[in-house]
Amino acid sequence: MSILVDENTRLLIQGLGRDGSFQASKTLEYGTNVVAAVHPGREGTTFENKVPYFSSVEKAVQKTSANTGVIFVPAPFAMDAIIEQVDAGIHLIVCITEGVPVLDMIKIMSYIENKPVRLIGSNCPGLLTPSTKTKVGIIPGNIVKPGNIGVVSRSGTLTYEAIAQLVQNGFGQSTCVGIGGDPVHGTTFTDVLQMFESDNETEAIVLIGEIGGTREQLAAEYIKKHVTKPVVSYIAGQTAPPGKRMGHAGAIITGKAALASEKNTALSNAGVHVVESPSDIGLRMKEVMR
Amino acid sequence: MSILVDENTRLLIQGLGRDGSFQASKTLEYGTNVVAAVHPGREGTTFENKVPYFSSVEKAVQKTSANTGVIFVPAPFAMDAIIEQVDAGIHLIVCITEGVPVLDMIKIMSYIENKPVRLIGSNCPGLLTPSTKTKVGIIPGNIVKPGNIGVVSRSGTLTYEAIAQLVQNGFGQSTCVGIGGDPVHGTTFTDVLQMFESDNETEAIVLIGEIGGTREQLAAEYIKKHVTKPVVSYIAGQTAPPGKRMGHAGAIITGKAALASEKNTALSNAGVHVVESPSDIGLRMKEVMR
Amino acid sequence: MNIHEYQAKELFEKYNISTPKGYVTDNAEEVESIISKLNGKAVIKAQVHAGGRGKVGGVKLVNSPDEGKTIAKNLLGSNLVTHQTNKSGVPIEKLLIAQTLDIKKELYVSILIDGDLASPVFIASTEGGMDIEEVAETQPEKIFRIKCDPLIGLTPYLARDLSYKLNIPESSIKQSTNLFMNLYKLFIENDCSLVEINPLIITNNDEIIALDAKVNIEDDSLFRHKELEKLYDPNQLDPLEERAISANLAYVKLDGGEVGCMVNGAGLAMATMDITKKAGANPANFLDIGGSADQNGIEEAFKIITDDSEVKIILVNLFAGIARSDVVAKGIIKAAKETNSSLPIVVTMRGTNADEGLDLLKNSNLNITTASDLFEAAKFLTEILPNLGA
Amino acid sequence: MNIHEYQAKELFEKYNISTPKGYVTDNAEEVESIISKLNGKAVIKAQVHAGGRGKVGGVKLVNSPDEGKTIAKNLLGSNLVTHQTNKSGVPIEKLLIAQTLDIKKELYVSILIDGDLASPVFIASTEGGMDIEEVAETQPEKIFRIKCDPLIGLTPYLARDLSYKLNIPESSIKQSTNLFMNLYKLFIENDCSLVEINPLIITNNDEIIALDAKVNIEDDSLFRHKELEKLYDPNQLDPLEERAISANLAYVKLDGGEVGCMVNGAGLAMATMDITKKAGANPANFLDIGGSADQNGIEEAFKIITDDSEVKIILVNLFAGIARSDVVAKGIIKAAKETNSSLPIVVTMRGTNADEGLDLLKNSNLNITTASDLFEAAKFLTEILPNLGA
Repeated sequence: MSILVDENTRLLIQGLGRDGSFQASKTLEYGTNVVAAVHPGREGTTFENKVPYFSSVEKAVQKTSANTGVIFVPAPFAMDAIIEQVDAGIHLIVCITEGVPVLDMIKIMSYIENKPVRLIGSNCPGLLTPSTKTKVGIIPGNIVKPGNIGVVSRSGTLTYEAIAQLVQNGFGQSTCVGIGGDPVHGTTFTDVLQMFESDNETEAIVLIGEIGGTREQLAAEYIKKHVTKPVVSYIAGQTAPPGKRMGHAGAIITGKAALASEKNTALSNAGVHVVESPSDIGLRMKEVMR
Repeated sequence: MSILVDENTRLLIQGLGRDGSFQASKTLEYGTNVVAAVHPGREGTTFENKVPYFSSVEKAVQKTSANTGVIFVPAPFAMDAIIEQVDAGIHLIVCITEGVPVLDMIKIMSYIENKPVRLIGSNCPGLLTPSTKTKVGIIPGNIVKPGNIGVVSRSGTLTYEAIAQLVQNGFGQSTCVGIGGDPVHGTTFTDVLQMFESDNETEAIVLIGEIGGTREQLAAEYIKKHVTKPVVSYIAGQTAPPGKRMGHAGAIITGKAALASEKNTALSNAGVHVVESPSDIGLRMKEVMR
Repeated sequence: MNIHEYQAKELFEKYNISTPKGYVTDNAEEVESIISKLNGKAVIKAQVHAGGRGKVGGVKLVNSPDEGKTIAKNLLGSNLVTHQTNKSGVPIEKLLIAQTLDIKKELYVSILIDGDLASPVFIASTEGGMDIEEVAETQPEKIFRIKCDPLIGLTPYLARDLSYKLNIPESSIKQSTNLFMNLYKLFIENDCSLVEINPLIITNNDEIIALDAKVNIEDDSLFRHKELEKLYDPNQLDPLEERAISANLAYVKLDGGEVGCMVNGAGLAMATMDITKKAGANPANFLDIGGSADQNGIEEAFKIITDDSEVKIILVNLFAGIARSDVVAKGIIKAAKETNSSLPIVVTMRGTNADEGLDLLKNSNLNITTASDLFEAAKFLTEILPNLGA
Repeated sequence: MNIHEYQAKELFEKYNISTPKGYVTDNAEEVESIISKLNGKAVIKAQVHAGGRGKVGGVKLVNSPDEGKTIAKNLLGSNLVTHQTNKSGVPIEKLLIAQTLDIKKELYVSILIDGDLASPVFIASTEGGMDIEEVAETQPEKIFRIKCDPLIGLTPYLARDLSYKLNIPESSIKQSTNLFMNLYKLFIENDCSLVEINPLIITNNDEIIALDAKVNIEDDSLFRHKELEKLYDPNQLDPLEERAISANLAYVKLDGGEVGCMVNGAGLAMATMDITKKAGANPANFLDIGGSADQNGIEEAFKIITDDSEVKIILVNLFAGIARSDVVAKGIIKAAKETNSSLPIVVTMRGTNADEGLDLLKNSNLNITTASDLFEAAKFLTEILPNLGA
């Protein structure tokens, strides 16, 4: 088992410009079951002689039964691509695109509210299940290893760091999920924690947070109540000066909760193994799992 | 029993201008349990020394536990009033206001889609349950009589006509519901038919339709499948020249279905007792119920 | 509310929807110079609020300024009768003189509200330039419908998909997608009840251009579109219908009827027309006086009915809820006196103050027959009508 | 993106939000005549992109044209240091000269996006003209929040309710309700990340006026707001931050740090700052080169770090996914040569082409220490730092 993606994943890739094509290649190379590519104007041709192109997601889904979609289209078109995938009945949508306007994101969140779809991102590295060679996004396939640690992270490259430390310390991963660092994102820590908790293959969890928002506190609350598996966490930005990146009035919303120290306290109180140095993630997991 | 409104109805009236105040008086006079009046700027006073005024629906609901709302505010403000009542947790909203822009109505319909609220109208006469003296809207209290016929209608004054004929022929009403004649309206024939079918007090149903749209056909389908009680129907506009009121392209949507003859055929095929003259509604019910 | 093609064209231009170069004028002399500016060839289009112009000479292709002037002279000041007008037609007061274009393909697009779906729908067809109702009936597979989410609107991907379905050439897909998005924006921002382009053309250069422009504004939204309200053209309406609009009455004139109907409520008004027909007569009109008409409104309603020379008898059907019967009766009596009308009136009055109203009518000198209900009213109608020699 | 108060004020006026009469100028001489026009009394407000102006002399009440001129001369051309700027402050290049008003009550309103709710929120308080964060902490009951539905927007009833909660006089409720609706419209139509009015005042005549105007535009939306993009004022930024923006790098200068950090990814960049701090040193900056920076971008990133005179050592932390390590290495080597930098560099490089990158760096003449991971990088930092005499 794993979460979100596995051997039943039939992946559709939307937006095969320079970056999208590069990532599509890497995805195929890793062994993922890519069934369709969507890029207007290329219908009738194939990507790398393997994947048929379609001009619309609707048609792609009809012809290939794609059930998972990953989006690489430029930011101005990301909202439209997400809605197109939702309307076409894609169940899991992963939007890698960076720089999607926040007003677009909140509209999308409202639009999908009561629909049977899960959105991950935008502005996230996506996810990967090593055991089934299923890569949906940009997490490098060569750094992961099949195993029993679930990884969930708001960060991109910091996720890779955590994965590398796990592998260095002898741990593989069940599934790695990058939920994205934007203020508004489709899938939260809590959603993923819930899935890891009920996944047989996952024995422990790494949670990588960041300053800003209160989602780590919500995760802590959830862990306290519902998560029986050990969790190791690191919150990036402990030394970031407060107010430097968030606006003045932004702080009213969350108050001190946005600070790394507050998040660490909440997680610690929930029984999470909190590390304060990013270089200790792997080591701490080793201690915990001894 | 009855449908939608009964002795548990705690009515809030919003918009007490000239017409709203007149109707509020009639509603009180009839014996309805009116618990709150909402009209900005009048908080702290009462309507007719009986009903406390509030400036907001939220506060009115907090203080009086109103569960049903009726709206008389002018058309430009109707959408806002409906949303205010939805947000305040009113379960049944009846919007009497005529001339609400259709783009406002479709937004409202989207907004309430997954919320636990029923909207009747806009541009409808509202509803009335004679047995509990509960009048929510403008159906004249002096023409109804408690009894076992459920009345559902797209029309206003034509509903009164149907009620009068029923009374003349010895029939009282369980509940009378005017769903409104605008192209977009909150509660449809089908919704009301479903309620009448499962209401113990209702033994037969009068359905008054109009030309335009395909809602009568949907009602016919529903009746065929689910309604065991006798239904008498009349469709107004049998002699209306086609295309005179509907636009050119409007006909593309429904085609011939908008015609009264098509609706009559559909209802007839569903076992409904169709009358072609509006003066036959009461008589036909008498035959049916003999 | 209907607006003229040239006004719709201006709205199109504001929303970056390409239209042919064109000029509007009410002066036949000016047509000559306009056509010269358009290189001697143009289409002259009568500006009237009615479809079906082309079939009855309201749209003319001209090949010289001189020919244009002659045709313009004939059109301006005349009335155009189409299948959508009544028999007297609508006056031609302005002409749109537009450049001619090379047409590779004609398409059809429109947006309107589907009440049953509670959504705007985008309708398009590969068969443009034709009667779209006929296409819908005979070749339904050539008509595409898109339901637009009321809160999200038309999304670009749907506009693009539609472009593909319409077989628009790849190089013009972006152009058509933008056009559809802009058309939707126009529809929403102006509270339209209909926008229609028939035909939308693809030129030989693969440009996408709106060769026609039809825009209806929803009446109920005019309060928030003061600038559009100014485009109201009363001259395009039947004079009686125009008077009804001014008096806030819902009125539709029906050709060939002899029974003037005066009713409160649209459903009851239609029912009254139905019962008239059942009684073997023809309704002359639909008239809903509404719930809040005052005595002046009632007077005007009565006068509108009696000013219709085809009316031989009047059927008043009132079931007063908000309305007051005595006020209606007073209005009828006053109007009848002022117009010296001696038409027979069959009346049924119920609801608020019905007895007072009936008393007033009975005590007037009018030719009144009162009925206690609709059934009786129909009966009386049947009895009186044969004696009128209608 | 921040814009100046006077620009925000213009935007307010476009949306019918009342502001005091005022003029903007960069000329002290002109201030005299402006104040005369304003009847000899005015408020002079330094136009800078930083809060806390008032406390450090950036806002001055003047009682005569002459006094105004003197103050304007002092302000124009100087730098203003507030608690929100770094120690060198921000240049005052323009002044807003505004009429003074009788204030009965000061309120606070703002709109921003609450990420956790995925909604715009309207925030208001009866305690205007103060530090709102302090009010939030000490008198939270005086702060009102409204969640606005992202698809429906702020509804008038919510704006009206808010007016009542703020104790706005009954006669001004309509005015404030409209103002809130207009402010929301401004926020949405311009893709703002923040609009703030502090204070929003009620005058002695019960007029509701925005005495201040703060508008931030969300950077990610600028592609659809070309006209707003023009309001970008690079002079208000730290010169290094300004260079970073031009080169598409995410960079924040931190006062008092000695370790220049160069990282790909925001989370990893923050983690790198954290590890620096843990190692007993101070990060001089946050720098995320992103995934798609080319060699030129890397060069500029390196130069920005070395142009910070406080930097004594550089920590490069790369975990290349999209980025290529060899490109990064080449950029560093070229930039270091061009700037003759001899600063020690601790490097950890992993991911795509990491070996090639490390080889290039090792074979260069730079003062490089390579670490195999973050743990080792921290260790090396701890060893090298004491020898630098920081």
